[in-house]
Amino acid sequence: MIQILTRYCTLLTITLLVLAVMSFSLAYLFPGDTLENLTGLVPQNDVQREALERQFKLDSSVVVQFFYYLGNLLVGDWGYSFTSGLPLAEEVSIAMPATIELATYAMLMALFVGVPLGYYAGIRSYSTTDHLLNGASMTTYSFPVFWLALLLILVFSLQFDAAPLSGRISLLYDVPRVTGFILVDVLLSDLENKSLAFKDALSHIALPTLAIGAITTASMIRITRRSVIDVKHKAYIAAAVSRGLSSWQIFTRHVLRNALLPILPLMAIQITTLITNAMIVETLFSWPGIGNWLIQAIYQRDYPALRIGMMAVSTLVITLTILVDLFNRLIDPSREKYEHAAV
Amino acid sequence: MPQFSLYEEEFHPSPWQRTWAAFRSSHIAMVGLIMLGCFVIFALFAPIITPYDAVEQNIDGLLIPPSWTSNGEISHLFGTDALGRDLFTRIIYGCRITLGTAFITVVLAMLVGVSLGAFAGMLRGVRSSIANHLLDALMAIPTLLIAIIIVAILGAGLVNSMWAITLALIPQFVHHTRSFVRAEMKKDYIVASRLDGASRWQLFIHSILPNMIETLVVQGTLALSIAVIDISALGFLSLGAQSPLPELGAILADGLDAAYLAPWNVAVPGTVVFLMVLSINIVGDGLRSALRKRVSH
Amino acid sequence: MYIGIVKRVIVALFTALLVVSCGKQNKEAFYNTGIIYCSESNPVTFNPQLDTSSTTSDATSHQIYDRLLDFDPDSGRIVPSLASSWLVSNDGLTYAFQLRKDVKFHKTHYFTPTRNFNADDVVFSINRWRLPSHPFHSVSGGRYPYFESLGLAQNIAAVRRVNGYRVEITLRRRDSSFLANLATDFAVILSKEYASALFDAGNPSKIDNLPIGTGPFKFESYRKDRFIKYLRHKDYWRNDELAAQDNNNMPASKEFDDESNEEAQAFNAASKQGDNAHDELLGVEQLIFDITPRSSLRLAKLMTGECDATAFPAQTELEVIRTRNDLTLAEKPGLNIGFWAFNTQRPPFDNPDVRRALASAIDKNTLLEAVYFDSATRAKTLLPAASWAFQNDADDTAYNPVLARQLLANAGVKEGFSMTIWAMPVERAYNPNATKMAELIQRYLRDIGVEATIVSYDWATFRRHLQDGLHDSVLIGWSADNGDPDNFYRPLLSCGAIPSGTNRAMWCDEDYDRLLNEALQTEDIDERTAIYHQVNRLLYERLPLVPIAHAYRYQAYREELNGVVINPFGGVRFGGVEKTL
Amino acid sequence: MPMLDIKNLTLEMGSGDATIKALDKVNLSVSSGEIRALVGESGSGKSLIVSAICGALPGQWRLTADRMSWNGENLLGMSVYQRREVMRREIAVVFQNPQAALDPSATLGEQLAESIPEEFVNGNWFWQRAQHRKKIAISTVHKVGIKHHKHYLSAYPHQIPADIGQKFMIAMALVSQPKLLIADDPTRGMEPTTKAQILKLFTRLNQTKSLSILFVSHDLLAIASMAHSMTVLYAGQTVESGKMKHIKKRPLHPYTQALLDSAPSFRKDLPPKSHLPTLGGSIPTLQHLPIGCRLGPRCPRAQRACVQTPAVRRIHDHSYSCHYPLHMEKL
Repeated sequence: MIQILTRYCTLLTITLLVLAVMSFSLAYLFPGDTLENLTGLVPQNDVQREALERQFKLDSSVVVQFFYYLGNLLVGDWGYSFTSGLPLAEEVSIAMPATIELATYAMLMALFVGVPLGYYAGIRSYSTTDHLLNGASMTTYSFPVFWLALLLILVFSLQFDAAPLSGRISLLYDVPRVTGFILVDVLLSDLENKSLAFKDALSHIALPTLAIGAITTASMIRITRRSVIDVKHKAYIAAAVSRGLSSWQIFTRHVLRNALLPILPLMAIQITTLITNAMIVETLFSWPGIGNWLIQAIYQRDYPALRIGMMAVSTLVITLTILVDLFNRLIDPSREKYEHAAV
Repeated sequence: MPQFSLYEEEFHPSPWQRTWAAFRSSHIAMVGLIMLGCFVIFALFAPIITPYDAVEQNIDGLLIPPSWTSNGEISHLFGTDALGRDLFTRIIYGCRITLGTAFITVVLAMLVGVSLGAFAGMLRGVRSSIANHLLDALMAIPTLLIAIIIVAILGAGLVNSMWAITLALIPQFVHHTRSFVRAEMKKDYIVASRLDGASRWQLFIHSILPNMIETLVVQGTLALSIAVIDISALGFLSLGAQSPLPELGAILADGLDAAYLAPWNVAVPGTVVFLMVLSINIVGDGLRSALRKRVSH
Repeated sequence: MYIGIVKRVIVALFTALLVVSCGKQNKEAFYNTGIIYCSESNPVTFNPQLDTSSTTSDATSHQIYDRLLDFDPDSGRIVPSLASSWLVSNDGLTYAFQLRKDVKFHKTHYFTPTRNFNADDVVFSINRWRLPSHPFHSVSGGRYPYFESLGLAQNIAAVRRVNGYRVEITLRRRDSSFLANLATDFAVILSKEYASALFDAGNPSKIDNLPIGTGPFKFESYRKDRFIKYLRHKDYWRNDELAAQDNNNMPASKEFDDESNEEAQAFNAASKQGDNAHDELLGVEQLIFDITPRSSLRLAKLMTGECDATAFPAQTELEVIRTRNDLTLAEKPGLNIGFWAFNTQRPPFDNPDVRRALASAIDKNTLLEAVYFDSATRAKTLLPAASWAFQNDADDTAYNPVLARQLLANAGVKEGFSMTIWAMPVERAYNPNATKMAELIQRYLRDIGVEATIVSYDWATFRRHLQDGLHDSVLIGWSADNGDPDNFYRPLLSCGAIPSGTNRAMWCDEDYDRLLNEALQTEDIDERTAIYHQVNRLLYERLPLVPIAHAYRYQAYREELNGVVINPFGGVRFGGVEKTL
Repeated sequence: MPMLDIKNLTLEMGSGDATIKALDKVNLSVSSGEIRALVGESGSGKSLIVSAICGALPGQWRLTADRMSWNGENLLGMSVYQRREVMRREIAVVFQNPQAALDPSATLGEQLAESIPEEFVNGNWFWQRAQHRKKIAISTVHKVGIKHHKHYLSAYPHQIPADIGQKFMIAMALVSQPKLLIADDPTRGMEPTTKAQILKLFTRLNQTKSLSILFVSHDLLAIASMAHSMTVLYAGQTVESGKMKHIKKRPLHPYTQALLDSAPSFRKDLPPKSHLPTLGGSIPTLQHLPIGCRLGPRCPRAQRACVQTPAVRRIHDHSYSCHYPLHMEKL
């Protein structure tokens, strides 16, 4: 147990180190002056340039620079953005929770809708409902996310005027920022029309979550269905039938757990596609998340923002993936047998 | 003793034929294959099929509605966009660029991924497990992020977005190849040929690769559908193909500006990308179940 | 048996998700208390003196600040604002302004005023951009592009504080457009008390980021690329003035441009002059500028009610707005000009023949049709039809590619010569889609063997690089700030306008400036018009820029808003706007 | 009256002309306290019979039988609930590969406790019941010969050796005190020492508890010593069945003869270094089953009549189905 933990911790630190090196090298790879890319400060005159270079140890060897840079990273002094001039730590701490919130709701939707549907399709395999579900999930899965988002906007926002299409909440509400998650902040805030604000926030979050959630739910259904069908044909299920267990008992005691185990490693891959889809959908719904911020940064050639954005998002995704892998390794007794099951 | 065999007509189909028979048995898979075939034909013979030039603007034909609507003209099947360029031609060229680039990206990623994966798979000892775990972790970086970084370094453009997607797909192939090779190495026929003195390289070429071809094809279709989605997404965000180049995502983004007056400029490219990805997915799924049927019997 | 349970759970889950997220956009009373305006990009600063872009003046000038004088939106004539009345001397060199009493500045979370508006504020505001020695002159860059382009600082001899509520300004040379310039969006009145408080606190640049003014709304907060939030200025001086006024219609003020009587026009406009546009000025509690760069997204938000009014609706969307009954589209012939300027300091564009070749290579009519969808008139000169100095019979460049090739050949420009066309990224009335126009021009130039590449940046970076003159040619334009023709010619092409960044053609010509100054000397309209015709002739020969179109100004808003007035000189005004859902 | 009685059981798959009869008129009966061996080469449909009895046939098979009775009641006529009750209390099955037949994600103790029928467990609070269930589990585990149960009860299936696994399967079958135990080739692929242990366990159970066992196997040697009666199966047809002594002394069906010849220990008069007698050809695959007597093409005594499926003939309790049986001429 401890051995697995240490292995995963070393893996995490090595990967984060590799990431730090990549983000450090980006400062040199980006066009424009390295000093500006590294710090985000634009030196007006040469005197300031020397001072900055000495401060950031640009004159000394690359290794020393890197460790100084690493120190800055850990301590939270990430430099300043070209365009807005705000410290990047603050910008990321505002933008990141919005994306995490969106991705979490989509993931919850995928888990609580996708997995049960997958089980249902798997149990009733090769029946009409199964073909229906399989067809639906195949179609939703092959929707490009921006096209699905556009369709949702056209149908739900413009046609039925059921849900708004931009921002996290109507700008008339002044919601103080506590955790950065809009629904939580509204609940924690002491606005006088709090229920109205909450309903407004919910209607704002409905379409983006549906856009990302639908695709992840579709792939969840496919994975779970395949896993349930594989388990159903296993020998121990026939043994259980021969022991006279009822189909409900068989489902809860054997099918449920054994089908779940191969799904977990695949959920790690889902997180990556989820974050990518979230970043694309943010630009369409002008959701103030990290994706939107990064794409604005690209248009404005704001290199420090890109460097830190890359670092922040990949750290988040990689830590999540490794945690899911670790969790899966701990609860699954016969890990080697379940090498990544095919989708 | 003369062996008179009553069972002359017994015919053992090769694995390929059995997979193809299983694939052909499912009708949906065949429909998917035909759709994919059409897209490939569009992609290959784009200059021949298309009536107009994809980039040439004709000023007097601005925003002509598609031919099936009331005031549409048959000369422009899908109507024209805001700059008077024929949408049908641009869609066909779009298929060529999106599908073509996706195909090249997948082939590149496959070549690099498989060789890396095989190398990691064959390697014994700690190094391969570290390398493998590291690659698994790096597999987690979202495609869009890599694309943004590469666009920042090299500037926007279709070729740069191709590099981004190749980099994003490589870890996937490495991972699947490595796990396949490690599983295969444990099998007896490999141990047997190794005892006969086959070198690692021969082992890989003669025994592992032929078995891997089919799983590679399945992984390939999966990667192709991801690549098509990513290329059109990057085109849509105008990080990939730049404006005059008729890439499906870019056409959709251009169409958005005049979406209210000319909804077909948004609807048609969107549906085409959707159908393209759907056909790839159906074919991929059909192949996967055919392969599973063949292996399980 | 268990299939039933699973089925019921899934169905319940789905309905719950749908019910929670949908439901008609609620028409609660709360939404009446705020107006959301979808603007097209970020303001560069919160002090309109420092920047000429209409985004900045939209976001600040009419919402936060007031000016000495204002334009009447319907007639375009100058009406009193903070200056209740003004006196012009016979030789036209000294202007005396009687200021309005008990006008209160904004009380915000970062500043609380102790005294009302008086003459010191006027002197401070004018001297700031006039005197380089002024302590606040070099704050936030020290560039006052509009005033520099007009050369107003050199023309004003002195600004004298007569008493608490009377200011006298003396000029060196007569300038008939001086009053009009004081009424533009850029001549705003800042608070001297706030400035000195900031100066003592040691961060003077805050005056331009956390603005204090006397306007209908006070600044509350700003998130770049996201929103600007204003709250209602409770005791706005127009509210008290209206409450005191019995609401019979006041006599319109004297015709300003009636030049007949030569002696001093003593405008004793009654101090109770109220113009009918701002009748009951209670207005809404808060005003939000929701920054949405894409025009199709702005219209979508207008349709779903997330925005109450939008900036610069795209030409392709006008039809849609007209068909929907819950949206209204206000239309006015705009005082603006969209043009294609060449960087005359970069060879070969310094040669007029090359410029003429490029000008005759493009067909203006198709550009009008493709980009403006016939919502603009073809521009022969800089002045639009709405201006009193408009010349209908001015000569214009015709579409003649053969002539273009010839001119290029004998100008020594070989086949495949490559140039850049800079297309501004934001929408403007005078050029709704610069990128599309650039693509069209690119095709025309390819016909005559010139390879054009299109360059575009984010709006702030775009204008910064333009100022450094990195461009070969640029597709941009200008919307006038007052009805005076000088407001077109001087900022766009005068030598003084190059450092201020409004002269995109970087063109400096002595006899062009001489003619402009000559025009300012006389008050007589016919004489000035004759001079401007000579200027048009000169521009046609030198052709530093190709005038393309004068576009109509559009303003789209939901029908819940009433009291919205479209201002011919650009700028949107939410002072007296009321919202009833 | 035999406990389990199966007459003319036929299993078909596929449709139209391509129907495949995996089992063709199989007769099998097990009386109480008896060990009946069901012998047949691999691929002859033995496991299919077992899953037919359990009712766990894969979807695409169609089953038709004249009689399939358990203690007189017709198994096919029973409702799903009754059938399940029979399987839970009266019949138990031990499968071939213990590793695959145990749930990989649950510990052995859990799986054993799960298969203890509720009626045996007393104690009105759930923790008392759990305690009692644990006690029953431990006693059963000891019965099947696993000493240090604490380690194995908390272990996972992939952590235990094959024989322990098989013993666990037997323990799980016995815990519901069944009347009939069906063992589907339990000793396949085991070393002889563990195989002997398992077989000894079976004989001991049969003698002490008079538990009737249907022993399905293809390993003739192990079966011969312990089984009372035997049925021989070839490619889905029962060729011969009867008392073990009679069949060993005088097999009537050529295939049984070939089976017995293939085991040298049965043949006393085998000269040293002589060819082991074998049947030519190989077992027909499901797609290419010959018509009539399925041994036909390989049978040295095959004649024209063998094209029709031979009817079953009986000499007191020794039945065979062959047109030209052995040793009959001498009668």
